[in-house]
Amino acid sequence: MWQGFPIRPEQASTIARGVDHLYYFLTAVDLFFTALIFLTIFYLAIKYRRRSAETKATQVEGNLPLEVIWTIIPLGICAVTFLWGSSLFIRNSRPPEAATEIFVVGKQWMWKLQHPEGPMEINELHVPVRRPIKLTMTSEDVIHNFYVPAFRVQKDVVPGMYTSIWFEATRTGRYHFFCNQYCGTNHAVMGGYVIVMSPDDYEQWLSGGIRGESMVSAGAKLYEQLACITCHGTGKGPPFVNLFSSQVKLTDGTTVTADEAYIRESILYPSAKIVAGYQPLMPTYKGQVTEEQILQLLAYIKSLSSGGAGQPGKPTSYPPSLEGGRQGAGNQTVGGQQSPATVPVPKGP
Amino acid sequence: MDFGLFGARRRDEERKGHYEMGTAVVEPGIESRVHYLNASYGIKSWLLTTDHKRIAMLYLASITFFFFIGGAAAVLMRLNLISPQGALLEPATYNKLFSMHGIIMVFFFLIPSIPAVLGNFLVPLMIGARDLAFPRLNLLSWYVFMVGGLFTLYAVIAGGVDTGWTFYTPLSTTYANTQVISAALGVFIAGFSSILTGLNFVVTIHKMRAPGLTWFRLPLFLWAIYATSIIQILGTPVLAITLTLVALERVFHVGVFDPAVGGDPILFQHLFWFYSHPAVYIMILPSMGVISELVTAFSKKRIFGYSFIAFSSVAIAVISFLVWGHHMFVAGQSIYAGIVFSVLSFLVAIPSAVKVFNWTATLYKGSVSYQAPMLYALGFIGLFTMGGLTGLFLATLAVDAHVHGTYFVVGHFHYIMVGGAVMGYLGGIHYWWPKISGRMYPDGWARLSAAIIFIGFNLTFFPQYMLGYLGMPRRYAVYAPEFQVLNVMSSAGASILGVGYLIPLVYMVWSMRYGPVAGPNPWGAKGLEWQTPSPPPTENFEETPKVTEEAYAYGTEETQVA
Amino acid sequence: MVGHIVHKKLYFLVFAGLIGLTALTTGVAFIDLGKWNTLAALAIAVCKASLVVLFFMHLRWSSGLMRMALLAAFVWFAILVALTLSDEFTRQWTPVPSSWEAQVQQQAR
Amino acid sequence: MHSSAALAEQFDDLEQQHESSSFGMWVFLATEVMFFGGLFTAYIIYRNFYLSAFEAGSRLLDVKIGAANTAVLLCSSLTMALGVRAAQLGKKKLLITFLVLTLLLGLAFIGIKLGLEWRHDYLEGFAPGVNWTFHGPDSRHLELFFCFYFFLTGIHALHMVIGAGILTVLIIMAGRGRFSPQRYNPVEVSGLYWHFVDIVWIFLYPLLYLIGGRY
Repeated sequence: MWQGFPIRPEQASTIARGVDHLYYFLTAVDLFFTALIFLTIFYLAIKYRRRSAETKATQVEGNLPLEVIWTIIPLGICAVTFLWGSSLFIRNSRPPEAATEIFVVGKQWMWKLQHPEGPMEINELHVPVRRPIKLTMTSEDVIHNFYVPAFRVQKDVVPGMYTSIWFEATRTGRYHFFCNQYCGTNHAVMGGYVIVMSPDDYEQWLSGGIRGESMVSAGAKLYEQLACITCHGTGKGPPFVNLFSSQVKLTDGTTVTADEAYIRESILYPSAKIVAGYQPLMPTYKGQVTEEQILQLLAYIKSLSSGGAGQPGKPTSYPPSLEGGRQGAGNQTVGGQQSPATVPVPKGP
Repeated sequence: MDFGLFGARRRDEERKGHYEMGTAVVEPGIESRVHYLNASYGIKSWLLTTDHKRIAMLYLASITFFFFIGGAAAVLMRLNLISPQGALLEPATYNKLFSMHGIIMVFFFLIPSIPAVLGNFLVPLMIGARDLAFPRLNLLSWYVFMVGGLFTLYAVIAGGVDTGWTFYTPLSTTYANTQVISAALGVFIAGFSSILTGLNFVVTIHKMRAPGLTWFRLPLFLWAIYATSIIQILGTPVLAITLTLVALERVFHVGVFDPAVGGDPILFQHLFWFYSHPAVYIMILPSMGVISELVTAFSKKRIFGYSFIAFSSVAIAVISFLVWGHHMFVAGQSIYAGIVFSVLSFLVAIPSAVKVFNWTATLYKGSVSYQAPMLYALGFIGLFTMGGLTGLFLATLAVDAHVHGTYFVVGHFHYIMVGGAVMGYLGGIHYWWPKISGRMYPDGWARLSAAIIFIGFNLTFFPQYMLGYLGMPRRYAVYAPEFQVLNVMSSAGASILGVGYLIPLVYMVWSMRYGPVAGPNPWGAKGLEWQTPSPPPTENFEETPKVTEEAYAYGTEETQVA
Repeated sequence: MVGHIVHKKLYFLVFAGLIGLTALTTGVAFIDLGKWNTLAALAIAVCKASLVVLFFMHLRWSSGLMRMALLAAFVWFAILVALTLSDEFTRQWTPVPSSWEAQVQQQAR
Repeated sequence: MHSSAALAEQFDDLEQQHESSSFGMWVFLATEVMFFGGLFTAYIIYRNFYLSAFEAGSRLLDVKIGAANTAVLLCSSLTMALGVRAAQLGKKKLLITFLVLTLLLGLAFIGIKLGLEWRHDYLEGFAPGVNWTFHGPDSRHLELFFCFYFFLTGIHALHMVIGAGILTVLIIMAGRGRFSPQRYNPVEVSGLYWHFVDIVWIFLYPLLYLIGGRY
């Protein structure tokens, strides 16, 4: 049906069908009211046309019950649509706990996508089918937007902060992604493909691909290279173990959650928030680290915060959904058992 | 030039000037009589006029100019999009074209269109006043508008601006290498023209109504203009300060939206849309007012549900300020704010729906005739219905998360702004043209152009809804090949639409000289503006009219048909 | 003659009040009241502004129209602030999956 | 002046004319509230985000100058109000005296603000984008505070300059005897504008100078 003349993009993610259903509902409402107005106008306009100069109108000034009815009915339809749309949106916005985190940096005019296992891709994203993927995104310059129509997801990618989307692809194939926030001259070509592969193919791609360092181990290296270790490993600075998503007390008495934004800020602008009990000794790393390196450091710090799952510098093993703790206080329960919410794990090669 | 304090002395001179000239070409009914068009002659008598009707004509000429500039940009863009690789333009040029198209159409055509042309002409006539409360301020508004226009045109000539009409930071403050400051300054200045016009209308409607003209006897066009003015007055200054901050940040390389000092680019979007969402109601509300006038006049019938239409205008003006966040559902705004803005956005749909139903019901048991203005009005109702209903898609969070920023949005706002606002504007121009010029245009041509515009419009913009749901992002100079079929359809429609807009230009200009004399009330319509000769004399009415009946009191007496 | 004419004395009285409140707000700023410092400063500023609006700007003797304009300005300013804050101050409340919370609590223990 | 000459053509009577011009100015002041309102909104947000930096910035400003300038501006408001009263009573000389006094006080405010305070801040290296030399803790948020400081006081000072221009025109018109107890609207609406600019400062003074914890 509609092969040559599609009315919707492919439904290639778990949420696509739900969004489409709501869209069809709205289209039906739209068609109904358009038809209603058009047909009524045609009917009235023909029935009451001026047949001769003497045709007189019968004056009708209004009708209160009618006004109430045509206020209440649209209000009811709006209420239903709002509730449906909002609940779906909240559900669609919440990443599953087991999602694999991929870091995305947008810059004029390309996308850099970094897998936790190491490979970095430009304008292409390989993902396995049936595995939830969470994209944590930031921009080096202007606002971009990461948009995959086939997955029905998009989110602006904003400099100075992290935004995230998630998806779980349901069928293999190549799906266009676009920059959907106007970002300058070559905005129209700032896109690429999400390549959804079967788990076997994905594994093959991973092993054959440009297998760089994993995010965590790259971060661990930076931890030593940038001499973070001289303070944060010796107690002069706050330690990183179990830091991520914990509550941090500051010198001014307030408490912040150690999330991505906080850690990023602390690297670039160390004096913005001083942890209680420490001196403001740290120099700024602004200009010395790239956005990707910050993401690597972030991945490393996150790996230290999951009940001992990640040792400093320890290379990560595949598959990540078994590993736990990757995205903060993650998907692992105390005994190292897998949380019940995780998705089916693909068979190894 | 010595102005009287409120321009009073000048008016006497104009009149005197006429009697001295006295040798105009005599045509029955128009030229033998003194009216605002022939009260004095010469370029100075126009550029220094304080007569609201002449200022309306100045605006009419200016915005027609801007409309065709913005339209030319649109034609080039649609031509380019025939081919996925871009048929004739570099991406950089394309980006400048859509930015120029947006800035000029929004700030220099749509926002001043009905308020500054028809509003200026009609507000004093409809309330039985001799002029607006501040005639010289009114002239100043036009000059301010033109200065703003010149800055913008300078930006276009000096290399263009490529930020889009939205000026999002940090692209506009830091990364764009184009004429951002002069374009922003042009919009800033034009904004003041808009504020001053709105201020003038509010004071005039409050203070200068003829005896007996109570609020609930006002024509609905004035309710709409009043509601529009509220938005102009309270929204525009926020845009002004926001663009000021952008310009300052560009000059000093540091500012309050700069992420490098902890600034929040999303805050810019809040401040920008606080004005720019209500601004779409600046464009559509006056058109709604025009439609209320047209459906009554051409069905010879009182409006159905006067007070509901009147209050829905005010309700739209107020609620429009509560919904701006729906432009930012996927911008990194918090989900909680998204939910609040979503529910408020649905609310603003209700008063619009109420209006549509009431207009339709007005036809019931009427005596409906189909001159050109009525065709525009019915076209408006149809297109506005389609545009308004697709707004529901965008207010719905889960669907907006897919169609945000795509051609779906482009289709939606063109249905409202072109299908709605421009249809209403053209309908109004056709309806009041006999009053403005004293002459009739050829009705057959006018009906033909209304039909061509309706068809061309749908061909242009309906495919864009489909493109949007398929996922084609807006502001793309080149695009993926799978979108080509619909783009070609849209471009084909645009060429029809372009022809539709050129025809009225031709016959309107023609009619100014050769059109048959219209007489004071060619439509047999109600309203004070039809009780004075066409074109009206400079002082509008021989003596201040007294109002004794409701608006649209059709059926109370025999109406005169020319 | 149009408009209300105010007695000179009243103007001087209002002026004295304004200077007095300026001294007060400056003085209060040097006393540690915690978060009440900000509140006191704003409250005093509102008092001063009200004095200027009511007496110097003759709002006390003006018709409802002027009051309406002023009221509209403040209502719209409140809309701008309230709805902008509704985003800015809730942006960190990203929905956290339930087990994350359990994990955080566990770490806290 | 005869009352018919005081009435513009489009109005029916003096009362209508007077009400219209005052209402027009009040509506304009509503737009001014929104104009500053945008900037205040941004200030509220960032102050809450970066409280300690904004408080530190506030303490770097000279409260003595701020207080002195507040007093100067309040005086000018008083003279303006008295000027309007003189116009209402038709006392031409008194009107001119008060207008000149208001103008001088206004210029004094601008002089203190720009010549003394801004110059000082600039020399100290607290001028973002022009001369920013501060490298202490949390320098960038402090820079943001100073952005606000300069934008807020700068836009306020611009309003003062416009006000000074209006006063100059009024003084000339008053000298030519253009005002009467029937027709003093220009004086009155200019007065409204001047008081509004004063009110903006009444809020700026505590927001910028005082609430940074000076104890």
